[in-house]
Amino acid sequence: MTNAPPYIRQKDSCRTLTEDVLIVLFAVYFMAVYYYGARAAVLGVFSAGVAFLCDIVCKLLLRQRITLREHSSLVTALVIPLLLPASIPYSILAAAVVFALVVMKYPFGGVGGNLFNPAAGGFAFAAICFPRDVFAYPTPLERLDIFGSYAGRSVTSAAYTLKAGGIPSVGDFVEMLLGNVPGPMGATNILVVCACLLYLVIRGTVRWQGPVFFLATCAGLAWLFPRASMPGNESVMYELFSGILIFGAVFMLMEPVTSPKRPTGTMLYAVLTGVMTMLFRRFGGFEEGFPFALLLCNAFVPLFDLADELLHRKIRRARLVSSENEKAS
Amino acid sequence: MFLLKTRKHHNRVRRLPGLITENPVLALGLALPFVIAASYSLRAALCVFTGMVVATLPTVLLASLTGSRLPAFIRTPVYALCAMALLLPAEALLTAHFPVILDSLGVYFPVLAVNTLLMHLCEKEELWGHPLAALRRTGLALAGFGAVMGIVACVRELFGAGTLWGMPVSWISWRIDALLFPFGGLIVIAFLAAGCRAIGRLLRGALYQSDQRLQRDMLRDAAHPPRPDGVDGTPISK
Amino acid sequence: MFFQRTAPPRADGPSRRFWRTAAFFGRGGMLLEQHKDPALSRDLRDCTSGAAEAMDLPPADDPGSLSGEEVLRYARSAAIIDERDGLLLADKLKQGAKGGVSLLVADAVDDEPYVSSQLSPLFKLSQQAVEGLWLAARAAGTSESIIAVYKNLYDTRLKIPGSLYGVRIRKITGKYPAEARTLFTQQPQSTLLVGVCALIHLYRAVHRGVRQTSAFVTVAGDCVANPQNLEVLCGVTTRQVLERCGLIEIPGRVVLGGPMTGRCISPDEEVPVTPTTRAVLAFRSNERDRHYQCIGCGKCVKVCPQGLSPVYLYKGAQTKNLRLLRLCDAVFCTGCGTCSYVCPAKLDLSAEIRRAAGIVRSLDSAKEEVASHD
Amino acid sequence: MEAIFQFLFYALTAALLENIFFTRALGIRHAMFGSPREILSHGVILTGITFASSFLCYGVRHLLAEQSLTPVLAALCYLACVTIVYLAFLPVCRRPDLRRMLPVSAFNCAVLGALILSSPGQDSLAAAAGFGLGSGVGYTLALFLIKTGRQRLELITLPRAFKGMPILLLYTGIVSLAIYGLIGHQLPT
Repeated sequence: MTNAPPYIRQKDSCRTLTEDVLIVLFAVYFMAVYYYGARAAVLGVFSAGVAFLCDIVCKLLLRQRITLREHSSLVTALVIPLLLPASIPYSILAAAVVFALVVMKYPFGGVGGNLFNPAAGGFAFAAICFPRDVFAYPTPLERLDIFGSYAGRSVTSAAYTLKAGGIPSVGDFVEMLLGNVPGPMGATNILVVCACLLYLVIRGTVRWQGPVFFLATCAGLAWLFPRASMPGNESVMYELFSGILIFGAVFMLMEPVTSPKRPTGTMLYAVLTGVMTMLFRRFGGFEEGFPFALLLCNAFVPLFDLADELLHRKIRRARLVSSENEKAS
Repeated sequence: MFLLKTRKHHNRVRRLPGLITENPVLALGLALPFVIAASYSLRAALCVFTGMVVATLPTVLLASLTGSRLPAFIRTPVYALCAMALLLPAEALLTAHFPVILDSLGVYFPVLAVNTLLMHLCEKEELWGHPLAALRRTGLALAGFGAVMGIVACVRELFGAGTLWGMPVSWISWRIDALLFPFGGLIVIAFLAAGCRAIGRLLRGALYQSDQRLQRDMLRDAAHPPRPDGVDGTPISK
Repeated sequence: MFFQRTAPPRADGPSRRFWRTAAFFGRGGMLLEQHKDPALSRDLRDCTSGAAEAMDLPPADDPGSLSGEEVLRYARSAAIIDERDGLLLADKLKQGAKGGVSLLVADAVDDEPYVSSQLSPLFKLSQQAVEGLWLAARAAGTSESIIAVYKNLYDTRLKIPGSLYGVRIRKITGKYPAEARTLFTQQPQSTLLVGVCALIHLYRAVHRGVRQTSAFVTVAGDCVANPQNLEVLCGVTTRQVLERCGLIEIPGRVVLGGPMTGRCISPDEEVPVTPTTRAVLAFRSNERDRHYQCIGCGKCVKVCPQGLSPVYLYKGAQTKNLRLLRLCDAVFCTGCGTCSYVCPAKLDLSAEIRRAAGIVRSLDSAKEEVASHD
Repeated sequence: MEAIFQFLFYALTAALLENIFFTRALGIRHAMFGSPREILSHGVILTGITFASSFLCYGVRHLLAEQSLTPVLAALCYLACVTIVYLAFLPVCRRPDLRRMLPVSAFNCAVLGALILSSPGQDSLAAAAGFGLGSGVGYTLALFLIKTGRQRLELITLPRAFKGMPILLLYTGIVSLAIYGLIGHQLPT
């Protein structure tokens, strides 16, 4: 491809990498449309449009080349609506996407530079500024009119009752698994999201250490310290299936730009994010603590990478020493 | 390099170090906590500004008079205590007018006594012994600080609380509460500093382009001078 | 390409065992599709048109009874160059004899895709190769000699016999870069690696008294009509070699050597073939995928055989951050090219890191000189 | 025993929950430069002075509990305590760079802010001391976090307008946005 060795390259490029995530996101959007009607799809298209406009403006300002081949801000724009309720007004969604791209991504140098997950930043901004709209969920399988604000009765999600210390009586295991539960648009259908995780891990886009260790830590802490007086396994089920824990573990935790580069660092990062998420959920001010915990742990990623480099520096030296000993012997 | 206009502009601007070129908040990063956390409304910004003026101006004057005489380790405590003492009357004055605002400012009003803008100006050796220069320099720095406080306070109150000087503004329908908190202030200041830097760079670029055009015109004129036109264009012999 | 020695700490005792197991897991390298097949299965065409230069030494009448020094004299007068590293074969064998080498390895490890310029002479001229190996063994005074051949999962049609005329064949499978480079080089005193083509030329020098005037070259790539292995006279230009094999279209670039570590020349440039050019490859240039930035996916870190982290070395090289280059050991990079191969952003990681490593090495050596002066 | 628990509780809340650097944006000046060693010495001095003067301030608060002190008057007394502790620290540090750094670390917004903030809530000495120590340690940890962020930002090609201070303010803003999620409401300043 270029005139520097090697002259043959692997077929998949940044485009195919982000296209993997897009394919998987469409699957989740399909479930969202099934539960909340066409409004979910229109929300996705709207946020993609806003992201495209932000891209054009920011790249002109930063004098970067505008290519249609780079989808990373499209992925961010498609993740944000899935975290919000289907009854979210369009203005709030636009504000979240603009904040995610203009404040969280482009000042750090565009595509490869951002230190924090823009989707988490966008959701955090929306949650802080418009808590009433972000945490009021429509009941699934109810007709939502595509445009205009939502007039129906908005219900609270399982995360809210957990936060208030009660036992969510939203539905049994299968209901929650299939997502027939009031909650964020895309984050409630657990089964589809786990299938997406499997696909991404097999395709190599996401390292398996991240989500596995993160969910294990969350489950462990939920088992040890249930928030309401209920047996361990029930507490684990409610904690994991409510809010955007599993969806975040698949799409937001292992964003390639903001996650550590080596498997060992990913494990530490995932465990710390798990602890922080449970801490934020128990003592935090909002019912959904994962995006805030993720932003905080993204600030520790350079630390984990530095620790990784020092560790592998010792491994290289050990390999050097062991090869020297074989020479001597 | 032919920089006629740029040099003229630079000389004009260099004489006002606080306002245009070295803005203490945006360029030097002094007195940031107040601009970030205390400027969530116009009235709070005004209280902090008056407190800053009352605390900084006399203290820097004192520093310029006694700076060289005091030993190094005792200077900072003296300035801090003097500034805090000056804050007492300021607080009395302000509680008379804005009791609620001063109370909601909480820690940010008393901390004005040890802010970094004050320490920066007091430790400037070149101002020691020249009270007039110190006064002028502090005045400019405070003007720069006030300008930034004003802009940030207007933006945050208008979009954050939808009010201006306490009175609700009609054409603002939605409110972004994030702007009222410290992290909103940090983000606004970051974009303001980046914007000012970008505008400064654009201005210098425009000046440089106009210099280049000026140079090209002067070269063309020097190459073939315009004919001093007599009645019918014949050259008038000198 | 031995390691660049930096002062390693003495890790001994139980901790050493832990670090060695950790080192084992960080093997890195990757499985490359070999594309060797059309060239390897075709027979080795001799394009030297019989132009053989006689040597001043007459061909040996009884090659079996030659002593080590006589074989060395033949090798030196035939000026045989080992295609692995461009050294004179005579020097290598003398150094081997002096160093008391116990194992002589005939290296036919073509672990780079498309290249089979050592494998096909080994199998097509195997009798000459083995005889050359015995002569070299006698010259280097080694007791045991084996042949090392690289084969990975992709070239299934390549059948490798267990032994060749009594000499055992050691199959090296696995990822590119092959362990042979790291395994054998770990015991330089006890093993000596010699290229198969050099052994064939040694056999011809002793039996036919001819000087080395030809080189074995693979001509392949997606622009070549019928890729094959040729024995070509040294000095023939790459254009003639390519025309002999026929070109489907004008190649975007022509590569001398392997596709992973070779040198690129523009298509109309004339470069003579030397004994060390192992392959002449012609590739179509598709300039589509450009202008990506590094998104930190970590694939290059997983694939680096030396256990380095190319993502930080590249960033350190871009921003000239010497502290980071030294922290991440830029000098350990052997330039195998797997990080650039696997990078989804199509960045030239290995070229950039090699350039930065060169700078760091020159700075360190300059510092040592200054330190040694005062 | 109960005092130790209170000490630890206030130290932890001051260090993690109500970190004076992220939630109150006090003392940002020192986050922008300084090698790890300078940050460490600045942090240690700051923590020492805050911890020591929190004892004095607790004493002052009890003595003047009757008179109704306006905030600035109380701050004046706290500043006097800081000066006393500063003068006590002076003969201790000999090294010239520490001696030059001492006044800057003693008299800055973080120290005075922490002392003023610790005054209303606590009634016991252990709580006041814990809050002082916790805020100093939390401030130092925040500076180290910003230092790792700064090292990471050096590797990225930033837009020219954001290089240096603006990108650091943005970085601090996003981390304080994250920590705001933990608190959930505006802290009493």
